Amino acid sequence: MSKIINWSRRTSPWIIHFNAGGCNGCDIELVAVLTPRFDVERFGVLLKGTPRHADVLMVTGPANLQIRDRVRRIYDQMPNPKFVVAIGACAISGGIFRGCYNTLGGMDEIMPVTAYIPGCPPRPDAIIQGVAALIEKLRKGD
Amino acid sequence: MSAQTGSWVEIPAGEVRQWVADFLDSGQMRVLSTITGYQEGERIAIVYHFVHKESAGLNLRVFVPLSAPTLPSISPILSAGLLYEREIQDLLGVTFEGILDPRRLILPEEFPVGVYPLRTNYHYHGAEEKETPGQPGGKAE
Amino acid sequence: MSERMILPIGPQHPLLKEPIHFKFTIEGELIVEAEIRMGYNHRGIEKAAEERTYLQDLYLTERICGICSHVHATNFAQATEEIMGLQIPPRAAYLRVVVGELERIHSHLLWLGVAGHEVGYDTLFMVSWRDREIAQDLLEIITGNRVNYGMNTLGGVRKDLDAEQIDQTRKGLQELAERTLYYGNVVSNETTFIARVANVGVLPKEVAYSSGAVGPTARGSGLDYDVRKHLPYAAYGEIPFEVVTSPRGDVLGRALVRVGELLESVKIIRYCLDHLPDGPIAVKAPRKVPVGEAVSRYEAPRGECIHYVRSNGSDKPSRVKVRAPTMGNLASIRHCLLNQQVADIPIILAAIDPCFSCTDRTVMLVKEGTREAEVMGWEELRLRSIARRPI
Amino acid sequence: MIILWGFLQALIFPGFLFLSVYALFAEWLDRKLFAQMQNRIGPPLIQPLADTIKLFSKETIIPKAVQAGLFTLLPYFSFAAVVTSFLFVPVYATPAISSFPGDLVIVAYLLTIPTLVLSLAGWSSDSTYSILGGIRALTQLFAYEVPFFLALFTPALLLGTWNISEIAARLPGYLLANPFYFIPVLISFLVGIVALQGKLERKPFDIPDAETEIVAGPFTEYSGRLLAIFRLSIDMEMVCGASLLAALFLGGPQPFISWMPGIISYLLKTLAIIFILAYIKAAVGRIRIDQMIRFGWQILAPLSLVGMLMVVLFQKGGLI
Repeated sequence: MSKIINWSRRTSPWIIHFNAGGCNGCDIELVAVLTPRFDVERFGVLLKGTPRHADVLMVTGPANLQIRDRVRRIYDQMPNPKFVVAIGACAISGGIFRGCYNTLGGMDEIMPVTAYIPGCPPRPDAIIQGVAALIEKLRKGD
Repeated sequence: MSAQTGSWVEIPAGEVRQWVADFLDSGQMRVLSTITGYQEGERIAIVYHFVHKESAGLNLRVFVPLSAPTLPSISPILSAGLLYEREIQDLLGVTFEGILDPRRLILPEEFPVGVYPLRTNYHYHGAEEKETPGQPGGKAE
Repeated sequence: MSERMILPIGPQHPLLKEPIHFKFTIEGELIVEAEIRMGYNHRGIEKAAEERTYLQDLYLTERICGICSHVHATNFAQATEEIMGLQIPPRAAYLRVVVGELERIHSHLLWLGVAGHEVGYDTLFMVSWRDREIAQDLLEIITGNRVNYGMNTLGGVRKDLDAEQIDQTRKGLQELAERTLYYGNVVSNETTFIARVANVGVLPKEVAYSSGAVGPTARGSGLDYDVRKHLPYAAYGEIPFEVVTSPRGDVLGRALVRVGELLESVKIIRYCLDHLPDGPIAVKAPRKVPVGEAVSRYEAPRGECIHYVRSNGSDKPSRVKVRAPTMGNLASIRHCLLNQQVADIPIILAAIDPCFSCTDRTVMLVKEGTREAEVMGWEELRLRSIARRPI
Repeated sequence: MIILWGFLQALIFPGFLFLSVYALFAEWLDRKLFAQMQNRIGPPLIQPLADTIKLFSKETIIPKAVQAGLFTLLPYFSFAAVVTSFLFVPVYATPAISSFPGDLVIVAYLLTIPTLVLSLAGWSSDSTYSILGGIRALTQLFAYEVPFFLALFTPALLLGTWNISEIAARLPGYLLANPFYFIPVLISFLVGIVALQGKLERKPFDIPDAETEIVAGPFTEYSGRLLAIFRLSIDMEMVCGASLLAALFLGGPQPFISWMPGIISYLLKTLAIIFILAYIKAAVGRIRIDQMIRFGWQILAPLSLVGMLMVVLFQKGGLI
C-alpha cells in the first residue's frame, strides 16, 4: 500500500510557484517549463493557484524582509507531505543580492528546502532535472 | 551632454510647484520620467527628470538642507509625481508638503521608522554578519 | 448585494507571477476602490550599486529584471559611457539594437500569452509561449544565454555575430513574422478574447498624460512617445521604423500596439542584419570614471526606462537611480480599475505588462569597502550558488 | 439472487466502479486532448488515478474559520448525487438498471446538486475567493439551467415520455421515420452541449473557479481527501452529462450498425461528446459573469425554446 502511495506522489507532483522578491528571470523560465516546448504535464506536474492543493513549493528570489512571513504562511498552508524547491542563485544563497539591506540569504532561513536548482536563472531543462531529482529522492523513500 | 540627458535647471526648493505648474501650462512637457533624490554632504538634492516636447531631457534640480528636508509636493498638480515622491520619502526621509498619500510604499512595515537606506550614514551589513536572520541589518549612526 | 467586501490580491496569487499586494474594495462584482502596496520585491539594489564598481553594477543592473535584462544593462552602460565620454563603435550599437529588439519580441510574446491566460484563453498562452521559444533560441545563439544575456560591456558589446548566426537569425525571424501575423488575427478577431478586452480598463489620453504613462500603455491611449524615435540611442537614429499607436485607450488598444510592435521589431532586426557595419565591437573603457552625471533613457518593451548615474570620480558610482516603466504605468492603473468588474482585474493589470521586480528594485548603491572589487560573472554566480556560502 | 444481481450492477457494472474508471479515463482524455490541441504532449493515461490516490493519501486541512461539519460533508453530498443519477442512464442496453416513468426529471435535479454544493462550499469556506466563487456558481446556475432543462425536455416532449431509457430506445427510429424532427433535436442537442459546458464549469464558463481572478473559487480551501472527492465527482458529472446527452439525443446504447454491442455504441457516443467539450475548452477564452448571463438568456434560452416550439408546432399544429 505504501508503495502505491509513494508511486502516486512521484507521479503527481502539483506545484505552486512563488516569487519571493526575485528578478523574474527564474519565474519566466519556470513558466516556460509548462509550455509546449517542455510540457511538464507529461510528468503529471500541474501548476496550482492555491497552496492547499499543492505538494511542491517552487520558490524563487532572495526573500526580502517584507515577504518573509508571507512565504512562511504559504508553506504552512500546504498540506503534508510537502516539499520546497529553491530555484536560482537568489533562492539558494541570496545570490547577487546577498548582503543587501532588505534581503535574506536564501530560502533555508525561512523553511526547510528539499532541493536546490542553481543557475541565474536555471534553464527550463535544469528545472525539470531538479524536479526529477526530487522525485528520485522520493523513490528512495524520503 | 547628449539629448537624452538634456539640460539642467536649478531653482529654490520652495518654487518647485509653481515651476512645474508653469511648465505644464506651457504644454511643452512630454512626460515626467522620474524623481531622483540623493544626498550630497549636508544637503539633499531632488531632481525631476522631464522630457521636453522638443525632444530633449529637462532636469530640474532643487536642494533642501539635510536638517530640514521639506519641499512642496507636486502630486496635487501632476499625479505622476505621487509614487516617485512616496519612494523618496521612504528611502531618503524627505517630507513632501501636501502629498496626496503619505503612506509607506516600498519599505517593509517592520523596517525601523526614521532610518533611511539611501542616506550616506546608513550602512548595512551582509546577511552573514546578521545576528538574527531576518532582522533589518541597517542602523543609522 | 450592496455589501462591501475586501478582496486582497497578492502577494501570492495565480494572477501574479511576482509579488505585489492589491487591496480591492468590491460591491458585488464591481470595484469601488483599489490600493497598491509594493515592496515585496524590494531588494535594495540602488544602495547595493553604490558599493560596487561600475563593471559589477553592469551585471547587477542586468539582474534588476529577468525579462528586460538587456534594457537595464544597456541603460546603465549608456549612462556610464556618457560620463566617460566614450563613443561606442557602430557595430556595437547595431548589435545592441538586435538584442534589444529580440528581447522586445520575446517580452511581447510573453505578454500576449499572459494576457491570454488572464482571460482564461490558455491555448493562446501555450501557443505564444511556444513561439517565444524561437526568440529565446535566437537570443541564445547570439548571446549565449536565454535570460540575463551578459551582452553588454562598458564601451560596447562582448560577442560578435558571424555569418552563420546571421543566417540562423534570419530564418528564425521569418518564422516569427509569420506567427505574428497569426496573432494579429487572433487578437483582432477571436470573439471571446475581444469580448474580454474591448472597452475594458479604459485610460483616456489626458489621464495617461498626467499620470505619466509610458510605452504601450501610453501608445495604446494615443500618446506617441517612443524613446527610440524621440531621443534615439544606440543605432536607432539611422534605422527606419514606425511608432505604433492606437487611439482606443482600452486593453484591446494596448494589445494591438504590442502586436504592431512585434512586426516593427522584426523589420528593425532585418534592417540591422542587412546594414551591419564592419569594425570592432568594443572600445576600452577606463577604470576610473570622471566626475559627472548622466541620464540615460531606453525604450524597454514596457515603456521608457530611465537610469540616472552620478559619479564622484572614483571607481564606484555615488548614486544610481533606476525608474522602470512599470513604476510610471502604476499611477494610471487605479484609474483603469475603478468601476470595473472583478473579472477584469487580471487583464487590466496585465495590460500594462507589469514587472514589479523592475519597479521595486530601487536602491542601487555599490557596496563601499566591505568587499574587494569583484566581477560577478556567470561563472562565479554559478559557483556561488552551488557553494551555498559566499566564496 | 435478483437482489444480489441488482446490487452488483449498481456497485460494479454499469454502476459505481464503471463510472469511477470511466470518469478517470474521461478526465485523462479531456486533459490529453486539451494538451494536444495546444501542441503539448499531455499527461499519461494513469495520471488521474495517481492524482486521486495522492490526494487521498495527503493531509486534509480543515481551516479554523470554516464550518467544519458542512465543509466536510459537502463533497460527499455532491459525489452521492452524481453517482445516483448515473444509475438512471442506460449504458449497455435499454432500459437502464434503474428506471421508472419520470426519471428524466429526477436526473435533471440530481445533476443540479453539485452546483448547489459548490455554492454552499464557497459559503462555508469563509474565504473571500470561495465566497465570490460560490456566488458566481449560483448566479451562473440561473443562466444555463433553464436552457439545459428545456433542451433535455425537447425529445421528451417529442416522444411523449419522461423516461430516459424509453427516449433512448425510441428516438433514432422516430427520427428516421420523421426526418424533419432532426432540426429541433439538433438545436436542442447543441444547446444541451453548451449548457453542459456551463454546468461543468468549463471554459468559457469556468467563471466560478477562474484561476486568475479568484484562485480556485469554492475549492480554494479544500485539500487532500475532500478535494479528491470533489474532483472525482466533477469528472463523474462530466461522464453523466455526456451519457445523458447521448441517451436523449443520440440513442444511447442503440447501435448504429446492428451487430455492434450496446456498450461500444455508448462509449463511442459519449467519447464524441467529450471530444466536443474538450474542443470548446481549447478554442475559447473565459467570458465574464455578466456576459455569461446575457449569453444564457439572449441566445441559449431562446434557442432551446425555438427547438421546443418547433416540436410543438410540428406535432400539434399539423404544419407538416
